[in-house]
Amino acid sequence: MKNSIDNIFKEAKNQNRPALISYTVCGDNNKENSLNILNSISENIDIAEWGIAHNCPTADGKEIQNSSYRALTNGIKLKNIFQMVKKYKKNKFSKPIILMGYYQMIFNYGEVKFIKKCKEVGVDGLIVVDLSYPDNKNFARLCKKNSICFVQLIAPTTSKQRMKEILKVSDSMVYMISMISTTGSALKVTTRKIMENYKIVKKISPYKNVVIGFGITEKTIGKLKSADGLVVGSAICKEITRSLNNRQNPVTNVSRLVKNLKKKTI
Amino acid sequence: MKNSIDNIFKEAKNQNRPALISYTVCGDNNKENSLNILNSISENIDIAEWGIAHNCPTADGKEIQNSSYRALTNGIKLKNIFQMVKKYKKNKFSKPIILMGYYQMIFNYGEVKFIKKCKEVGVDGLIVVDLSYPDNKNFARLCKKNSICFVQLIAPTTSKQRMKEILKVSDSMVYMISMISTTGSALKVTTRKIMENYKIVKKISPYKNVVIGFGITEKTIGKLKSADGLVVGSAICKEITRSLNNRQNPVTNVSRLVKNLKKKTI
Amino acid sequence: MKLKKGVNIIDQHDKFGFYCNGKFGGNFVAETARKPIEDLSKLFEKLRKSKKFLKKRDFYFKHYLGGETPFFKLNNLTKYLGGAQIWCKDVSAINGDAHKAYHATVNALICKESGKKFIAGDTGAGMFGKNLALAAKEMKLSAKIFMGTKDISRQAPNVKFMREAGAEVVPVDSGSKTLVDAVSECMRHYVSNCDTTHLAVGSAIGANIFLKICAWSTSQISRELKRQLIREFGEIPKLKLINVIGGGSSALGFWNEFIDYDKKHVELIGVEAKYAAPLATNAKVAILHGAAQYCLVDKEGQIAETHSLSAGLDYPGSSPLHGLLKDTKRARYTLASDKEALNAFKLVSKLENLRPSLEPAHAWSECIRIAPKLNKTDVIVVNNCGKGYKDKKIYIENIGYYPK
Amino acid sequence: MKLKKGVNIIDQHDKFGFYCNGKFGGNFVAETARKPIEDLSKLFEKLRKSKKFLKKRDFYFKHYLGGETPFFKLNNLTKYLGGAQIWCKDVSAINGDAHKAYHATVNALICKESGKKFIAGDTGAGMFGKNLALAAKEMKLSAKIFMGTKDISRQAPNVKFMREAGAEVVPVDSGSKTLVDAVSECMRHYVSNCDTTHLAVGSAIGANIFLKICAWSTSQISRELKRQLIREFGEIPKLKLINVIGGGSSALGFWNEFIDYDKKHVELIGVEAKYAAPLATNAKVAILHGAAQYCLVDKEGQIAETHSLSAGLDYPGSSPLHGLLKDTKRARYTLASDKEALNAFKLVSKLENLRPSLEPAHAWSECIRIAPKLNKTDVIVVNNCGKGYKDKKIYIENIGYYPK
Ligand SMILES: Cc1ncc(COP(=O)(O)O)c(C=O)c1O
Ligand SMILES: Cc1ncc(COP(=O)(O)O)c(C=O)c1O
Repeated sequence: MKNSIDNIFKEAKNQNRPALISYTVCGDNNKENSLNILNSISENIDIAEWGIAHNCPTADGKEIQNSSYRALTNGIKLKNIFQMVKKYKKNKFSKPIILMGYYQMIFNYGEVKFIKKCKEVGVDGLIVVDLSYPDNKNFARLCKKNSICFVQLIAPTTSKQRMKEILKVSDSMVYMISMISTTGSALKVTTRKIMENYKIVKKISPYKNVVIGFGITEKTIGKLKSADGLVVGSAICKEITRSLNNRQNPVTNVSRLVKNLKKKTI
Repeated sequence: MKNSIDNIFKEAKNQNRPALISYTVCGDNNKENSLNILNSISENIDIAEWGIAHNCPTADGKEIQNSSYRALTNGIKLKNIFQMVKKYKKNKFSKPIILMGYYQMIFNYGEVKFIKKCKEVGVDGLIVVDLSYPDNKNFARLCKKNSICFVQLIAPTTSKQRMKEILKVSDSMVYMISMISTTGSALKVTTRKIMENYKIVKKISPYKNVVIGFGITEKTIGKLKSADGLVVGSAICKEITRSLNNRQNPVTNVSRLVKNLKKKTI
Repeated sequence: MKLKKGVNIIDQHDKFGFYCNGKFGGNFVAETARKPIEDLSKLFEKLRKSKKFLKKRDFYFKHYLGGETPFFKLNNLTKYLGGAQIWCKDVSAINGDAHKAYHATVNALICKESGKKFIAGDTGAGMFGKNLALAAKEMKLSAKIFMGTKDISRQAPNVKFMREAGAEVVPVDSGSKTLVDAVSECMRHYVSNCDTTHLAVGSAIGANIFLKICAWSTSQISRELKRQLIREFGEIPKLKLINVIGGGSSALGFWNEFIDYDKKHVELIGVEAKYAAPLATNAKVAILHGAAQYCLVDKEGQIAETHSLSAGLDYPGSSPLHGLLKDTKRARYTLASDKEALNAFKLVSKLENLRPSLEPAHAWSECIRIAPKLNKTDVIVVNNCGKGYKDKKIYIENIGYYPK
Repeated sequence: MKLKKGVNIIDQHDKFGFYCNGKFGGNFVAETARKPIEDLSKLFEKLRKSKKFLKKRDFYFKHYLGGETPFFKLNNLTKYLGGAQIWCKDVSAINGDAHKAYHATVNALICKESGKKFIAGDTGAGMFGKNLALAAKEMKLSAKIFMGTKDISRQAPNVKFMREAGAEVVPVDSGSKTLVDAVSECMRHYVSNCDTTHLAVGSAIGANIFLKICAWSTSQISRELKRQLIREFGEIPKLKLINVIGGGSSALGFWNEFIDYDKKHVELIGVEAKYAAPLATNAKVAILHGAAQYCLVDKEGQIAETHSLSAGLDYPGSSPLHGLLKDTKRARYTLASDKEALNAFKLVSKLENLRPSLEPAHAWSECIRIAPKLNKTDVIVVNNCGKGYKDKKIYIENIGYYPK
């Protein structure tokens, strides 16, 4: 598949730049705008992560909490998310899409039904924040069976032994958390330190696409650009909040931000 | 009509308290919540003002601008507003409802069509911020013909002569702006000064119901309670903003605020 | 599904931390927290087998918390209700005024052992927060207590205690501004600081290790009660053990030693707050705060808002262990409204020299409801797990007075 | 509807301030602003008849703004395009670099007369803001200039001028962060401070009195031009007066003296920015900033977002007077894209010693488009109403250079 996650990484690599991965919450600040945002940034990103809003997001910082809250307040439901993914995928400039959420949302919907629906609407990958190895083995298998990329996470606290185990069972894309933190706080480690961790992961699995996320902003993205991919989430969510607080158009503002992010990765 | 604006004022007078009038923007922070808010505060208010969001609200302060912006961002349209008024009026605890807006919204929709629709869905009154005397004569006549209370405004800058003219043509309810200001800034005059102005108006027209608005908060409402009615707008809109910023439920928070406001008027 | 006899209920999980064939519990936590949680599990398993640690715990329970809490019969109430004998296990007499004292003390001890200098905990009613603050002070740890702003205002006396003990009270102003948000925020703090901070979860909830530590700590109550029962009755009589359930730490401590008994012999009754009653109302199973449990959710699976006058009960979830006790029918769960709890307080405080806080008032309400229908040979024991002072203002607002 | 001959276009309104049988203009303002607006109207009507005031105005125009601006033929461009004679009324040569200088100066004079010490104005390109700041300084008034943050960043040189002249530049960060929001915010400031502050609206828009003051002030341009034409040609030749339109103040000033002429004799051509062209694209009539006018709106009647590389043109509305000129067919309106304006700048600045700002570059674009099709006897006059220095950065970004 031309537009598969794997190909996207290859393409970025050919262009000698990291894949740029956006994280926004589906339905933030409302259904219409969140789709508009995704469509408008699609020319500058390589993969889109879309958060499934949950009202008890224990691993998210303030920015993504705000986004989730707005999405929920404005009525987002799983049903809508699936519809919106489908709609997005019809856009010919659409990019691979990864849904990211807490296990409760999937559990409540039903794992099997959830994955079936994902496949049906064209979801390319899944990240489940609080379903970590080895508890996720069963779910990962289900994903594999349905050709959905299940993205495992690796944290700075993950031991090398555990890392190896995780990488062994992981799909081709792996998410490396940059620091000990919830999403969305400022980078509290140096980008050098992050790249050291990154190299450890890459040494274990040179052929996996390892993306780095948490705390990446316009300021820091340039220094991490030798990674396979970089995820920017809270910085985008924050821009939506800022726009709303100033009664500005979040679509144009986010679009401008992502353009700048892209610039700094090339 | 038992629940007419006039009767509402009579009833409040019998209870020796001012009518409490809320101002919220219809569709703030979204359609569902704004109706929920209105329903939940209805036990403590006497009249509800519902703002028609406009994206160029030149007479509104920051708080109401925020509210209008949220409502628009979340897709409010005049069509929805009429539907929501209708729905609200079906609630047996509903109060008289006054729509408030800028003339552009009415002009664009068509004056006659607008008033017809208002009557159809049960709007009790109208305030048009930027359609002042004598430019509003024609519109006021249309309202009268359709038994909709057209609320004239009087400002601290209004001369006594002009006041007399306005009061002469006005309907039974009149809105006295407390100070030279847009909506929603802090009271910059003393409550004593406001009540002096109020007495001037009442002396000219003892039988009109004169409500005071702009800048009234929990802190000041008690000192104005001898007026016929008091409008609280920005303080409510601000509470919605505050709730959203803290990811709290705006419905319960506004409901609590209005309960406190009511307490302070009795 | 059947409970295993002779195995502490906290240990009846599989290797993934699940109870009841995977239905309850587990470790639904972010990757970042896996390692510190694993470390904590190892440490705890070591400590609970360490004589030295147990001795230290017992020393603190005795000298710092004041030792055994009283067990006595309520003659007036028994007479007034005219049915079962009503007894009180007055856990509120502990230094710290509630069962949370055990759990807070143990957590501080574990934190000490782990070498960490910082301890973070959530609190609803403020009982756990207060006790954690005091224990942290005692053990020279730096404490952060996460508390909803609604709870900060309705449980002000406890907040004062915490601050005076030198703890930082972190106000949580999001969502419902109550316990559920405080726990979330505290867990976020942990995810961000798990390298330096020990997490003390305030009830028998959270990922596997946290609920184990909690229930293990509070089980001191039932050890005492067992001794006291035998002292009084020469045997374990036909019992009904009534306990309020918020997260469920108090009940688990109160019941722990009696779970192996037949339910006809020792009946376990949990009382939830009416609008925060996942166990009594057959709520769905949901993942909340790291574990699968009975939990109030909406159709979409979002965690529902709850209401209780009692800050300690205003929580949508419940301990996975209570899920297990419910599914195995070992305990039964019921509920009491704010009104019923207030009425129970009125009656109990009128007839007896007891001033239960709002939480145990729920248990008293159930006691008052069932006692008249029972026989004199039936023994009801209510866990009076919290002192009323913290709710003085709420009582005055709602019933007009607070007895001396 | 017909225009009245012999009556200044600004005075062709009814007693409610409407033009064109109530279709354009009016006073859609909050009650609070009625009285100060009425006071201002009275003051203005008095002043415009006062010889003393007119003398003062003329004095300032001559000595403070530098007197008559040049009028000359562009021989190279005329030759290059090979059609009509192309002449330039170089308003940008004024002290203040744009026609806004007249309007700002008059407003400051009126403010002075009114006894108010504070003056507030909006600005898009910063030309009005800069001139108002300078005039306020000259007349010892305290000035607040409202400007969108997008404009603050793209028109930085003018912001520097304003600040150096001692004005407070109030950044407006809401909505599109451009002129439309700056005007709204400035009007809000006026509603809140109308007892102490004079409002200077930056173009021929707003409630009746504001557009009158504006167009009255800029009409100095056409008075000069008329004299200059007669000086050059001995008569008023067959003319095409091309002017860019943002709000429309520049065009109204340029055209004022020629409106009574037959359109076959003196054709009036207004050029809007492509995506901010309510007149050229037959937009709806809407109420914006106090007056009915052609304005870009969406289906719901909300004011639409516009786009133009030129901050001075990035505005959804248009002067009610242009509505009148359009409906009576006295003027015709067309548009130019960013690209066309940039190309016009390239050509004009290459062939002539002119550096128009982005706004007049739109007028030049229309001139370049039509000149080749006309005869040598046709005279095109373009109002070169602004200097290019403020757009240096934008030109460099878009065409790669800025000529010396
Ligand atoms: C006195 C008391 N009892 C009961 C509870 C409820 O919590 P749990 O069910 O975990 O004991 C609390 C919570 O703060 C409490 O303070
Ligand atoms: C040089 C110049 N020309 C034209 C305009 C457009 O405004 P108006 O149409 O009111 O002259 C501006 C606005 O700032 C300007 O600076």
